[in-house]
Amino acid sequence: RNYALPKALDLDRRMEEEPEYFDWEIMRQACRYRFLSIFIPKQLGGSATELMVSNTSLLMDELCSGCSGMALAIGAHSLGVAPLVTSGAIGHWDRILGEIVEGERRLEPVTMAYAITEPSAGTDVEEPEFLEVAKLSLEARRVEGGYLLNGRKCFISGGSEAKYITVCAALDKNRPLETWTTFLVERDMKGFSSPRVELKMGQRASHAAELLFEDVFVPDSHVLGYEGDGMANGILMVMAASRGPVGAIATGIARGAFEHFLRWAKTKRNGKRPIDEDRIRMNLADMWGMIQENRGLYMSNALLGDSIFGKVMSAPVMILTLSLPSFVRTNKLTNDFLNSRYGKAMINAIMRYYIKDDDITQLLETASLAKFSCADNAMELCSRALNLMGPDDSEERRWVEKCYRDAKLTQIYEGTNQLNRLVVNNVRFEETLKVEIPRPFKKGVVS
Amino acid sequence: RNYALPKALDLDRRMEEEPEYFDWEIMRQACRYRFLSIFIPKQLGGSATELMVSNTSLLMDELCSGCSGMALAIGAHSLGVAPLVTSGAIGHWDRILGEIVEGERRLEPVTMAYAITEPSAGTDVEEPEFLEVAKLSLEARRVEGGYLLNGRKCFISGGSEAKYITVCAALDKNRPLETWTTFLVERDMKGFSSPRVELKMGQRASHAAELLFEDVFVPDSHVLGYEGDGMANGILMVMAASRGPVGAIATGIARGAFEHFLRWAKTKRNGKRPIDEDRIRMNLADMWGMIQENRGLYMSNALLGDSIFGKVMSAPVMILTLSLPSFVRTNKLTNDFLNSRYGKAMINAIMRYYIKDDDITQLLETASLAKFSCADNAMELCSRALNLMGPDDSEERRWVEKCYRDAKLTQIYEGTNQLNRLVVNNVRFEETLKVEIPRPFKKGVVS
Amino acid sequence: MIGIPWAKESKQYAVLRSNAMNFAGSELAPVADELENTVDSPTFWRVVEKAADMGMLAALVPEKLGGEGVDPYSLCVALEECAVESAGFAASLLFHNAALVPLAYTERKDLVEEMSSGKPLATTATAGTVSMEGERLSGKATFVFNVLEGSPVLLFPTSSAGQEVVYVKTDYPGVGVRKDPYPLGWRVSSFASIELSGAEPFFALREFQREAKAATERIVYLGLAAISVGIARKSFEKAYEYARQRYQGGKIIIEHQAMRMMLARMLCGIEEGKAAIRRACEVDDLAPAIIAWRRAGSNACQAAMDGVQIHGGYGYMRDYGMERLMRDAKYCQMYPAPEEEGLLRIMEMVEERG
Amino acid sequence: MIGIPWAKESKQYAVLRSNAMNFAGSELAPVADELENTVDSPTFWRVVEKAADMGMLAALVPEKLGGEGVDPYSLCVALEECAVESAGFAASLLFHNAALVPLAYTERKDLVEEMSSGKPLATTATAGTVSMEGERLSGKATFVFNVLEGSPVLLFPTSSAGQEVVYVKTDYPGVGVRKDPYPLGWRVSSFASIELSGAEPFFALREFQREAKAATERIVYLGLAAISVGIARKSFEKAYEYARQRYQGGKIIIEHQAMRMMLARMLCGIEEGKAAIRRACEVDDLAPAIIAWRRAGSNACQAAMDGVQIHGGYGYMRDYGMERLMRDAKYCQMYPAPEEEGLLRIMEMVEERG
Repeated sequence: RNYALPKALDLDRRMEEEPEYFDWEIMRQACRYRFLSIFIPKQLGGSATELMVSNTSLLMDELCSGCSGMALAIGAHSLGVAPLVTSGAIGHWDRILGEIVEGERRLEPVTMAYAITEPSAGTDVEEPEFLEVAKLSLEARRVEGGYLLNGRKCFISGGSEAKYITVCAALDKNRPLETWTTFLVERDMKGFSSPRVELKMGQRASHAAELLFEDVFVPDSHVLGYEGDGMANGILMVMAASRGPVGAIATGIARGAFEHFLRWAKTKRNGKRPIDEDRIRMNLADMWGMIQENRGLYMSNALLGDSIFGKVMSAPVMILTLSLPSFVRTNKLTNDFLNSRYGKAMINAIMRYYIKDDDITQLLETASLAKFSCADNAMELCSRALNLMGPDDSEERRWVEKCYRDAKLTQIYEGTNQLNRLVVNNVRFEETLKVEIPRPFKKGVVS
Repeated sequence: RNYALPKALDLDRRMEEEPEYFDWEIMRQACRYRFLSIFIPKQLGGSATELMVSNTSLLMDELCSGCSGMALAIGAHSLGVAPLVTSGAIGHWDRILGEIVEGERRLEPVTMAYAITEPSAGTDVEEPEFLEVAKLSLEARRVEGGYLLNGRKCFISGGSEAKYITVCAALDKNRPLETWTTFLVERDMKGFSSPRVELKMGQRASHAAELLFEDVFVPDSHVLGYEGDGMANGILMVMAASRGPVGAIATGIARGAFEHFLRWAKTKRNGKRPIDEDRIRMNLADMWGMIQENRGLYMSNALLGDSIFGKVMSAPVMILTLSLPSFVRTNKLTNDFLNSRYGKAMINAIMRYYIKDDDITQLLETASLAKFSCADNAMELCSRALNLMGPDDSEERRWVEKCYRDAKLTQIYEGTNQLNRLVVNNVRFEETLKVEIPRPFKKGVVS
Repeated sequence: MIGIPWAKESKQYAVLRSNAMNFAGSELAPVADELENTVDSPTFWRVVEKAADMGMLAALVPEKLGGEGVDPYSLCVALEECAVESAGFAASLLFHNAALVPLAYTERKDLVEEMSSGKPLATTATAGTVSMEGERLSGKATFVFNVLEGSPVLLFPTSSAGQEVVYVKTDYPGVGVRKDPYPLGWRVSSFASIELSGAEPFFALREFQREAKAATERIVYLGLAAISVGIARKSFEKAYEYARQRYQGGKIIIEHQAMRMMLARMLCGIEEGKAAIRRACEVDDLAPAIIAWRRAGSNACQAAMDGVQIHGGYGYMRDYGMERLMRDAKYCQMYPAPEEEGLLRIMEMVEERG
Repeated sequence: MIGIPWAKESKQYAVLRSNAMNFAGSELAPVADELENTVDSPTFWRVVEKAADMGMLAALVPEKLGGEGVDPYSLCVALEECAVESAGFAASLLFHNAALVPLAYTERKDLVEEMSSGKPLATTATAGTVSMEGERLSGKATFVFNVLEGSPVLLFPTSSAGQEVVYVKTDYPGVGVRKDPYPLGWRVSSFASIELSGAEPFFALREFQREAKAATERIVYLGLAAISVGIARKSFEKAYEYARQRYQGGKIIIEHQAMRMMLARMLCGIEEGKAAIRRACEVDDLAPAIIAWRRAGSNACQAAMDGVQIHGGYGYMRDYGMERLMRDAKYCQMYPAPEEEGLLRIMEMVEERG
C-alpha cells in the first residue's frame, strides 16, 4: 500500500493513454512481500498459513485502500492459483507452484489467471442452473491423449500476463453443465493467445484480457479434478473461497475513499473545516458504520473459510505428502500416479473426508453475501463522499472519483450482485444449490 | 420468545384500548428464565456471567424477534439495574439486587428503571456538550442528610412498575453538567409518583411513564457514584453497555419481521409462492444481509464489552468482596463504610485499575455505532417487507406492521440516531468525547 | 402555508384548493383525533355531509349523470388538502369517488344518485382475487375500506369472458365481511376484507370493462399520490413548527444541521410529489399515475418517519399526532399493490407499446 | 422513442424537441466517442457551428440583444436531447448559455455578439471562492468547463459592496488556468480550475447583480437537471436494447425480474425528472430548480449505474459506451454544489419567507 498510494493516480491516467501498458514493477513489489504465494502451502515454499482466507481478505482490504487495480493484479493471480490448489492437483504443484515461489524469491514474477467468463456467458458460467442453458464459445474436444480447445474467453483479469491459466470449458457445448471441466493451460501452448485488452472504467492497473484458443492441445494430465466437475467442485469451490475476498476488495476501496474523504473533511478551506459542520460529522459516522458492517461480513466469512480449509491443510496425510522431498513427488512415476484417476481418487477421498459439502456450501453462502453487501456499501460510500465534496478542486476528490470508478467493478465481477443474491437465496432459503466434492473414481463424462 | 409469539399481537391491540394495562405475567415468565438478574453478579445470586453484555444482546435479539414490547419490559429493568452495578454501589447490592433475585426465585418480580429523559431535555441529557446547556425540569436540592428532588421525568420505560429507580438529576439547573448526579429512588419514597403513561406507536407491552417528584427526600447513601459524575461516569458508562443491546433489539425486531416475511414468501396463494419470483428472492438475500450486518456490529461490540467488564467482575478483590457472607456486607458498619466516601473511593480505585477510560470510550463508540446502524437497517427491512407484501390479508402482514411500528423506537431511544452518529464522530474522528471514571475522593460539587 | 412558492395553478384549481383547505381546516382538523379513534361515528357522518355539500361525493361523475364532472387533478387537489388534516378521511373519499368512476360508462343516473347519497359510502376493492362465473362471485377482496352495513363495493372480477366490472353490497347473501379494527393506517375508514361465495352483483358493466377498470385504477393511484403529498405537507408543517420551538444543545433544534437536512428533504419530497401528480394528470395513461404514486408514497413515508424523528420521543406517542402520519403514510405505499408489482406493470406497458 | 407516453408538450416545444433530437442524432451521435477522447478538436468546432446555426449559442438572450429569447424550458428541451448523445457537449452548451444570462440586464448587444460568435465558447464559474477588491479579482474558481485560450468566464465574486457579476478572459494577466485532462465526467468540455490574482474583469454588471446571479444559477440547475434526464434516457435505451438481445439463463435477460425491476426504476426516474423540471420552469424561483436538479441528478446516477450493471462486464469497458454515462451522470450531481448545500439553501429560502 505504501508503494501503491503515491503511484496509483498517475498509473490510472497512464492507462487511459496506453491501455496495453502493464506495470510489472507492481508484481515485483508483490514478490517482495510474498503476496504471490499467499495461496501456496508452506511446505512448497509458499506463504499460505492456516488463516489463508483471512489473510487474503485482510491483504485485499489493505491493498485496495491504496489502489484496487494493483490489488486486483495480485488477487487475480491468486484466483488463478486457487483452482490448482482446491482441486488437489498435487501432481502439478511442485512444478508450477514451485516456479511461482522461485520467481517470487528472485523478484521475477510468474503469475496465473482464472478464465471463466465467455463473450456470451457471464452470469451463465457462475451458477449451475444457468450454465445448463448457456451459450458457450469455448469448447474442449476430446482427442487422443488430451483435448483440443477452441473458442474465446473475455474480461480475464491478468489473462494477458499469466504464464499459467486455469480455464473452464465444456467438453460438449450442448451439455455445458454436465461436461464443464477445468483445464490447466500454459501460455506457450500452441494456438493460445491473448489478442486484446479492454480499457476499463477502473481497477485499471490490472488488465481484462480476451483469450483466444485455436486448436490448443491440452494433455490429459492437465485436467484439474474430473471431467464434468468444473462447476460443482470447480467454480463454486473457488468462489466460496474468493468471493469473501472480493468483499474485502470492496471494503478496501471504500476505506481508501473514506480516508481521503476524512482528510478532506479535516482540511481547512476558507478558514473552516468541513468536519466542523454537523452534517459532515453524521456522514462520517454513517460511512464508518458501513465499513464496520463490511468488515464484519467478510471477516466472519474468512474465519469460516479458514476453519474449513485449515482442516485439509493440517490433515496428517496432507502434511505427510507435502513433506516428502520434492523429488519424490516430481519423480515421473509418482507424478503420473498423482495425475492419474487413482491419484485423483486418493486426493479426492482426503478432501471429502475433511471438507463436508455442507460446510463449503455454507461458505459459498456467506461469501456471496459478503460480496454483494460489501460491494453495494462501497459504491454507496464512494457516491456519497463525492456528493459531499461536490465541485471541489482537491487531490482527495480525484482519489474518491477513482474509488467510485473502481468500486463499480466489485458489483460486477465474480458473479454480478444479482447472481450472488440468488446464490444466497438458493442456498439458505430454498436449498436448491449445493457445492459437491465428487466421489472418488467419478467417471468421465464423454469417454 | 415461545411465550411471547402467540400473545404479542393480542396484547398490542389491548394496549390501544387500555394504555395503562400492564401484563405482569410477562415479568413472571421472565423470572422463570432468570432474565431479571442478567446484570446481577453470580455471587449475589444473579445470572450474570463473564459474557454479560453478549448474553444480554443475544437475549434481546431473541426476545425481540418475538415481541420487542415484552423484551423492552425486561430490558428496561436491566437498564435500571445497570447504574447500580456500574457505579459499584456495593452498599446497596445485597438489599436491592438480593431482593430482585429473591423475587425472581419466587416469581414475584421486583423491577427497576432508569430515568434520564426530561420533558424538555431528551438528546440534551445524553451527551455532555448538550447537557451543559440543557433546560432541565428535575432538580435535586442539597438538604441536611440528603437531597430534595423536585420536577419531572418523562417517557421512562418501566417507570410505572419499577420498585427502584435510578434517577439522574442536576443539583443546580444552571450548571447541569457539573452537578449531574445519579440517585437511587424508591417507589415508596414520599412525594414520588408516576401519574401518567403514554400510548406508544409500538413496543407497547412496556410502559413509557411520566415520573413526578414533589419534595422527594433522597438520603446521602442513595447517591450512586459521586456528585457531578452522572454524565461522564454515569450515563456514558451505562450507554456504553446498553446501546449495543439496543442494536440487538433492533436486530431482533428485524429478524422477527424477516421470519414472518419468509413464511409469507413461502406460502402459496392462488397457486404460487412469492419466493418463486426472482425479485422476492433478491429481496430475501438483501434482508438477510442486513441482519448479518447487524449481528456483526452488535456482537463485536458485545465481545468488547465483556472483555472490559469481565476484567472487573473477575478481579480478585471483587470476587473476595462479593464472596463474603452477605451479613458482613449488610452489617451496618460495613454498609455505612461502603456508602461513605471511603467505601466509594475503594470501589473507584478498583474500577479505575481494571477499566481504562480509553477502553470504555471505545466501547461507547462501537455501541453507539451498532445502535444507529442496526436501528436504521431494522427500519429499512420492515419497511421493505411491507412494500413487498402490499395489501395482503395475512397474519404475517399484521406482524410486520407491528414490527414496523416497534422498530421506529430503536431510532429514538437511548439517544436519537443523530446523537449516536455525533458520538461516533466525536470519539473517533475528533476525540472530543471521553468516558471518565472519576478519581477516588472526587469532591462533591455543591457542598 | 409554509414552504417554497407553489407553481402557479390556474384560477379554477386555486379556488378549489382554497375551498378544500377551508373545509379541511374547519371541519376535519378539529375532529381528526376523534375520527381516528372511533369508526362510523356521528361526527364522521357530519363531516361526510359537509363533504357532500361541497360535491365531493360525486366529484368525477359527469354532469349529465348528476355529478360534478371535475377532472382528476381537481380531485387530487381536494384529497391533498383533506389529507393534510386526516389522511384516513381523504382515503374514504377517494375510495368512494373511485367506486363511481365506472358509472361514467353507463347512463345510470339512478345508480349515481343512490351511491352518492351519503351513508353508507361506496368503496373500491382492487386488491385480492375475485372471479365471476355465471353472475356469481367468489374469492376474496382484501384491504377494503368504507365497509359498513350495505356499502356498495366496486369489484373487478375476472371471468371466462375476461375483465368484469361489478358492484355488490356488503349485506348481500354470499358476502362475508371480516373487519379488522387495528389496521396500521387510515383508521378513520372501516377496514375489512370481503369473502365472496356465490354473491350476485347488483350491477355489472356490460361494455368498456377494460377502460372502466383502467380509469378507476388511475384515479386510485393519483388519489393516493395526492393523499401522500398531504401527509408529507402535514409532517413538514408539524416538524418545522416543533423544530422552531424545541431547544436542545442550547439552540432551537432547527439550527442543528441534522434537523435542517431532514426538513429540506421533506420539502423536496413534497415538490417532487406535486410535480409528478401534475404531470400524470396531463396524460390519460396509467403508467405516469403509478410513477407519481410510487414517488409521492415513498416521499410521504420518509417525511412522516423523519417528522417522528425530529419530534424525538414525542413523535412516538399517540397524543402528539405525529405517529399517525407515519402509519397513514405507509398504507399509501402498500396499497393498492406492492411497489414492485407496479414496476412490473410499467415494464409490461412499455413492452406492449414496443 | 421507447418509454411511456410523454405528457403532451405544446406545439412550440414539440417542434423544438424534434429539431434538437435531429441535431443530436445526426451531428452528435456519430462523433460522441471522438469528442470524448479529444478536446478542442476540429470535430468539436464543427458541431458547435451547427449548434450556432440552430440558435443554441444565444438561446436565452432577449431578441432585442440579438438572441433567440427562448424560455428556460426550451433550453432544457434542447439540452436534454443533446445530452442523450453527449452529456459533455450539452454541458458545454449549458455553461456557455448560462454565461450570457446576466447580459439580459444590460444593453450590451456588442458583448452578446462577441461572446456568442462561436470559438471560444463562454463559460460560467459558480464553484470556488472569488472576491473582488477595487476591480481586482482574487481567489479560485473550480470546476470550470469550456476553458480554452481567451474564453470569457462569468464569475460571481463577493466584494465589500456585496454580490458582483463580472467577466474575465482566460488569457488576461492575473488569470492562471490549471487544466485537468482527466475529470470523471464531461470529458468533451475542457475542464480546469482558474486562479485569480489581481485580474481585471472586462465587464462588470453595475446593477441587478443579485437578480442576475440568481437567474444564472437557476439556469445552471435547470440545465443540469435536463442533462441528467438525457443521460437517464440514454442509459435506459441502451440497457433496454441490450436486455432484449443478451441471453443468460436460457432467456433474454429482460425476462429476468432483476433486470425488469432496474429498467422500470429507470423509467420512473426519467419521468420524475421530467415532471420536476416542467414544474420548476413554471415558477421563477431558485428552490424548485434545485429540487429538480437534485432529483434528476440522483435518478440519472442510479440509471447509469444500473445500466452498467445490466450490461455486466461490457458495461464496465469503455468501448461499449455505457460507462461514460455513469461518469457523466455523477458530475450532474456533484456540480454546481454539494447536494447537502443545496438542501441548506432551500431551508434558508424557506426561513427567509417565514
